[in-house]
Amino acid sequence: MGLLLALVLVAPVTAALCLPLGRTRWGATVSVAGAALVLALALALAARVLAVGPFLAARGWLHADALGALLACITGVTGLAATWYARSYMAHEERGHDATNWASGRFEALFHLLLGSLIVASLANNLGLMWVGIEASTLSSALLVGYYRRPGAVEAGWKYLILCSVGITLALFATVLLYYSGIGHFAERSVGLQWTALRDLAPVLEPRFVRLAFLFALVGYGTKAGLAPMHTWLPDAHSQAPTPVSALLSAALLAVALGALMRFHALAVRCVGPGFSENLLTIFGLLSMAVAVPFLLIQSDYKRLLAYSSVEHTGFVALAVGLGSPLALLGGLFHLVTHALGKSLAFLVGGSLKSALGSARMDRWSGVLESSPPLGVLFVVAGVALAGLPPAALFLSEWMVLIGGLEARKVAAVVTALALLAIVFAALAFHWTRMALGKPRADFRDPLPADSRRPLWLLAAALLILGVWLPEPVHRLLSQAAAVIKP
Amino acid sequence: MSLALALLQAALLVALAPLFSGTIAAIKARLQMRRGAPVWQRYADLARLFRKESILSTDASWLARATPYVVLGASLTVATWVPVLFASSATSFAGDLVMTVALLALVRVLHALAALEAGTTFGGMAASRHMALAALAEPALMLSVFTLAIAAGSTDLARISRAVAAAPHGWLSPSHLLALSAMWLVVISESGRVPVDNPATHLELTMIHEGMVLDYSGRHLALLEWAATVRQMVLFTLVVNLFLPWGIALEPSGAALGTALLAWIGKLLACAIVVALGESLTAKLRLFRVPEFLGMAFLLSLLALTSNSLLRG
Amino acid sequence: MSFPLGEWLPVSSAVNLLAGLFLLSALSAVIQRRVAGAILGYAWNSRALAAIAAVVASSTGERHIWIAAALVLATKGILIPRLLRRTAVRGRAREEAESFVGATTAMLLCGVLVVIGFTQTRALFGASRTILASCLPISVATALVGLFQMVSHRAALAQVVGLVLIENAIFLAAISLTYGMPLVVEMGVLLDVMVGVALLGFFVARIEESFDSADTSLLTSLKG
Amino acid sequence: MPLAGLDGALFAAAIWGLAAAALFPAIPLPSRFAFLSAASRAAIARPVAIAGALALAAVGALGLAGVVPAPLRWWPGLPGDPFMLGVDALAAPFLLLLGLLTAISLAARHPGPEEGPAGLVLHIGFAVALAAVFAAQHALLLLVAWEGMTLLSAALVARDTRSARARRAAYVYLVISHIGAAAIGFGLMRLAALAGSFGFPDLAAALGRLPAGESAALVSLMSAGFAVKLGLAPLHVWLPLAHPEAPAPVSALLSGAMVKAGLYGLLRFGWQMPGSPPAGWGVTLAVIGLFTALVGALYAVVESDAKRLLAFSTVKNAGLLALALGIAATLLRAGYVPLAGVALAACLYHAVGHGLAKGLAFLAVGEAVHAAGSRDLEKLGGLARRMPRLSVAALIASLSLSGLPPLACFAGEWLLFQALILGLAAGGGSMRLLAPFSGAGLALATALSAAALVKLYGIAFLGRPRSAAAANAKPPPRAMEVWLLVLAGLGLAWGLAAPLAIAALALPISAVLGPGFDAASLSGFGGLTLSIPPEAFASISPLAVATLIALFVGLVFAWVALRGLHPGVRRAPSWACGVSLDARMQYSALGFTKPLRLIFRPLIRAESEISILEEGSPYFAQKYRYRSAVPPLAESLVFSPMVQAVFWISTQARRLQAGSLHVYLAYLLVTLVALLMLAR
Repeated sequence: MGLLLALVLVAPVTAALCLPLGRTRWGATVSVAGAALVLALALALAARVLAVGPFLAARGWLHADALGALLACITGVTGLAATWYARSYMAHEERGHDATNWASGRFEALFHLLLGSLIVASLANNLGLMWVGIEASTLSSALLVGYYRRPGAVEAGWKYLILCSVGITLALFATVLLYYSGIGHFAERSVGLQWTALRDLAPVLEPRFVRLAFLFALVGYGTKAGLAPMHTWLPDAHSQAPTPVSALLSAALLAVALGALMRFHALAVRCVGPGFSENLLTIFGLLSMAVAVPFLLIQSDYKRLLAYSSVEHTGFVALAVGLGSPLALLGGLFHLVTHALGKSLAFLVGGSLKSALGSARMDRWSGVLESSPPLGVLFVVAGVALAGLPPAALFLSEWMVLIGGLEARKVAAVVTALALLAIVFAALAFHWTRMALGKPRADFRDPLPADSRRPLWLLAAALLILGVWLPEPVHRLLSQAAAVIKP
Repeated sequence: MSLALALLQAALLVALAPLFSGTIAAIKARLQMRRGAPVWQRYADLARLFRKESILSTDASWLARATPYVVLGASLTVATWVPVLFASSATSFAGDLVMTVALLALVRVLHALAALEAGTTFGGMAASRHMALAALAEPALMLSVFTLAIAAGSTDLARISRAVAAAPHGWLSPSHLLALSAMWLVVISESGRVPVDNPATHLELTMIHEGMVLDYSGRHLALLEWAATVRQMVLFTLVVNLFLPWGIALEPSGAALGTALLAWIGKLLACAIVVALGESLTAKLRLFRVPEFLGMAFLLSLLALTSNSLLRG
Repeated sequence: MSFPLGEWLPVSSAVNLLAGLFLLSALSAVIQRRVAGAILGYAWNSRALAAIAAVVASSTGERHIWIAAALVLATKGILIPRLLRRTAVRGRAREEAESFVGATTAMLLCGVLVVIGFTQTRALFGASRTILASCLPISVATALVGLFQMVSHRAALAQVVGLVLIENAIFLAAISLTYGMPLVVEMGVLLDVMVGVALLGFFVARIEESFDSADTSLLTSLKG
Repeated sequence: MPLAGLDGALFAAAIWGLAAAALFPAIPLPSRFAFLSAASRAAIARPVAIAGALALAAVGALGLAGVVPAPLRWWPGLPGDPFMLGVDALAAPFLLLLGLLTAISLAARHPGPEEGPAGLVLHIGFAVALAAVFAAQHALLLLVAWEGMTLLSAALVARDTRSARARRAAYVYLVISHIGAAAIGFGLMRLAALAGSFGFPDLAAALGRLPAGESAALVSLMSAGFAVKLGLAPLHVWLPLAHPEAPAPVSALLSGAMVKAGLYGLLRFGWQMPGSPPAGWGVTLAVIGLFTALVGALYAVVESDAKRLLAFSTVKNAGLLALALGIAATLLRAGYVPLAGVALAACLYHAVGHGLAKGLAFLAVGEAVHAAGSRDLEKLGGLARRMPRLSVAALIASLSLSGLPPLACFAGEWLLFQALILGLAAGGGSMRLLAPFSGAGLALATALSAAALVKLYGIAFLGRPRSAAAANAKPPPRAMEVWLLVLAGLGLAWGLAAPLAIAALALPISAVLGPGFDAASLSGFGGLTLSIPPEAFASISPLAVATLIALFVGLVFAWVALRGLHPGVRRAPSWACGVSLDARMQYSALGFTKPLRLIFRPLIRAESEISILEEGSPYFAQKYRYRSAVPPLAESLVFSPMVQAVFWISTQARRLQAGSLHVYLAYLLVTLVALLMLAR
């Protein structure tokens, strides 16, 4: 229907608009407006899905179900926050030493291309189209990662591009295998790539190929989602990209890639039963959390710290899907939302602090609370959220997952996860107490206008409110999305 | 009636306390071939002190003035329920053995605080040593209390002495004797006698109790000294009437009370002789040998308790 | 739709032949020491792929596979190799693309990978000897080999070659298994591949300009 | 129940009043609401919060009287049953204590003019979290409140954001508490998952359905988690770090009320569960408690930082609580229900009594040292003459914490001694070994903490000031002193009316212990005496003792006055062997405890060195330096090895991300191959 197409088209159109507008006052405004429109449409879509249930569009190429709508909303929220913040942040950055000699307006254009590809990937029904969307997101974000012409940025961009291309190629292999597993069951072959069709026929699919397909998808989309040991591109890319991009990568792109993996998982569950893919996801989830720990404990760069925390949280969501009980799935999807809010808040407030302190090295950061109370409070809220303490919503989502795991009698996995979470908490608490407290630095100067903090306040408020009250529609959306993954 | 008895016992203790310490001093003098002061000397000292004016340090706070009264008051309170002649007291509902120990601790703490009032070196030194040694004495004391209480099935003083008196040869049991010897050591240290403390010295290296009252004078000093003698009297009375309650009156008849009085005086006299002998024969221990002394007390009491529970199977 | 074995034997043997060529060209690309050689190996690999597509197309007579074959030949067989060569010539990448492992070791390891690929996928088909029964193992093996190429070679372009080799392998699977996916999808995929390669070329240029070398093993400033 | 309407209203008013008071100043308002500046809002919030706290105390008192208010519910939108806050018999005494302490600690706040509302907000918020911990009747809500309590108190500990010491304290505190919370959370949620509900009764039922071994393991795990909050050794390290750093009113709340949350948890989830307490729970707890009490007392003696000393005394009392609880559990398992009741009564009575006394101590001493500008005893002295009213409060607190009659902490120890003696007499299996050592250890710990508190009061408040700042310290505002004296009065009442207090605790005790024992039977003669059934085994009467002492003091005083011998007192400077006395001649805090430090040196590894700075004649050097330190053994022996191990592993593991793209690709290849070979 129209809504879906509109939603898919807004971002690319905005990108096309931003390119000519360049860095006039209009460029940023248009991009914010575009992002806002994306968010509005995504919310409308979610409402529609809640009202009339999932529906197809564009002759089965696109479809809206709870999971897709949820991912679209996450993308929309992060996108809006990032563009809104970028308005003042990027303007300052390009005045700064990192000035790029690219044509102005390129940033907004690329950003919206990335946004659009993520929307496509989250709403595509045709697995081929989903693949194309994610590949497109790789390409556009690679350029954003390499946005600054620093050697570091180039290196990060190269690694990102190579690793994710390999991953995405393996994902294509998975798609092919899945297509083959269902071939012969479809009257006309173009249907054979439609996720809905495959889902309906899942019981009669060729299980051996579905398993093989899931393996390739796990490695392929897992690379994109930052599951260890395929996560290695993530810290480099996140630390080198412009801060708003890092926020979008960490909060939305990982979620969308996980969403793609979840769709393969859903088919595997329906075809070969839950055991196979759930165990793999549990293992890789725990592995990701474990791998992140040492880098969180010993870390000098703020953005890399956040990147590893993203690895840990993605792993946690994968674990949630692996645990597989309805509550765990609900919590896992809720965790996608809360993590998106918390992580983008952490990145954006970090951007302000970085430009205020002139470096992303954490040993240069201290006394933030005293230097700038508003930034300090936001910073502490972000830390509390990422560490999973109440009243931030991540506390609830994490415990929902763990309870779900206990309901599923997967005690060993839950205990391991708890232990890892405790160490991660110790690491984050260490860094945060060191940065938020202590002697304020004399050279602290926050160059950004106060209204650049508005999106941050909104994110923080959302985090805290969700921590004590989960609105009923959100709850319904989450549980329907959980049902999409595992009936 | 029994309240009157209680007050009478308290009065006896308070009245005879100076005499007791005077007696010990006199016996000691005789043992050391000195003529020494008369046994009444303590009364004379107290009277003199009461007549003298009281001087307090300019640094002292209100606590310094309150302490002598509270110390004496607490000692008297204990005295009301200690079985002196009659193995029951009107006030024994208010306090038992544990309460007695605790009130003595209260007195000790107030003493130590008062000693710190004047801000002089001696006070601090004495207070610090006092608290340290008390800390070591406490466990031994508590364990011998345990032993008594278990044997008697009660921590109530009157019941204990009754129980021991009732059992004809109860006091002969090894646990009882061990507890007695532990208690004796504790009492020696608590009442500041040789070898733990030397009541007859003002040598800074040795003194504990004297150091604590060093900055007092006049009636305050009198009250403190009097309280000290009362406390010493109470402790020895506890020893003799809890562990060896021979002749204690089990019912308030004149005859019984008379014999009890004689028995009590006799036993205290024996105690005085033993203490005097001990003080003449042993030298004061160095401060850091005292823990061994008290450690022995602890060991004895522990043995007492274990042998008790072992023998009870 | 199933295909009776008898009438397909010739075709399948032809396909087998081409598939063998496909794998061999990939292996040659791996053991090449010069970037140009690797690119050449890739070019032949792509042409073999196009040929397989053509055979399948002729056998099934499906038009869109013809189109796909043509596209493959045009892009992968000609366009991309040329693009890569241009980058190689323009940049300093002409020097030896030395790899971490010697040619013989590389051969051995590739052998192992191929065996793994075969054993792990051949089992999927039981006894049947249809086209895909031989093609899927080869494509998996080629994918592993391509990945190995990326692991073992230092030059940025050699790694790009490894990447596109993997993509070829997957195309082989797509065509042989499913006789091509829906055309639109294939177009999209090819487009993405093109853009991707262009982008990679762009980054190679960037790397050379920033690091004065195309040796990606020097890119280790970001760690921890 | 005539009060049925009132109590619900009170409870709601207490919770919502406190919550509103916490939020009201916290919400950032646009500048156009200048008339509602944060400061003015704080000024409104404080009395509201005090009223709420008093309402909370009233609810607690009503709960002790058996009046149970209607629980508050709300639906957070999560799966599972709604969040529920309620009061039951067990929670009541803790709520009473919390309410009183919160009210007084808030009333006693007098922040400097420059301090913003943040302190007040955190203070009230912390109180709210504590109230939620005690009143939660929903496992997840309990966990939320628990973590919130930790977070807010950590923020209060780090209130002085510049101090590195406070930062470290907050960090250690956060991490250790979080690990404890993880243990608690796992236990609770395992039960919740089994029960399919978060309600406490359902959790208990679920625990009952578990096989014995597993349920015992679960209960022990949760108990370990709660032991962290209670500060049992060797998990106590955070306590002496964190409690002293917070501002005095908050320290009062931390030591007075929050530590009791651990006890509450032990009672509710360690004991008040079917099949609990598991075998060995009591003995283990008693042994750990005894150890903790000794450790706390010993380190309190050798500590010369006033607030740290109080914190260590808290550790000692936490140990005493655990000991009483463990003894009670052991006696219960041995089948002596009344004796278990006596020990339990000791535990609960002491929990409240210590809460009041320690709250008072932190408020009074905290204020005094704040006024004197240093927490280091070596820089204090002579404060009693400069702030007499405050010193009265401090003295009462010190004497109470020394466990002296007839004050707040004595009756509890007396009951515990009775339970030990009777348990030993009854000869219940493990008691035979446990009781003697518990008795001796308890006596030693009490005597040691008495020494510590004599040192605290004697060095800080008596003698001569050891620094200029102490010499001209100004007393705090009158209002604050009045509040302190109110709290002191409460403590005194708790001590003197011990029999009544224990009778009032009958409901919670029987709620934990079940039928078979009525704590009211411990109080005789209409609350005059505290006596042990059967046949009044022994009895004490704090009130009578106090009366007697007062009576005799009066008599003696009257006698002296009537004899009229020099009733007055002449003041003269202290005599110092002829030389003029100066403050450096007095005993220092270090010197005061030197005998004990030397005696216990083998245990605490106290280090000391004397270095001669200026040689004079061989016997009289001109200048010495004496350095003495007591190393924190728990850290160095238990924790730092673990931390070092973790960091070593991490440094090794960081090689995974060495920066080489080829290695990263190799990860991919290996993963793929491995999956193909293993998982297919």
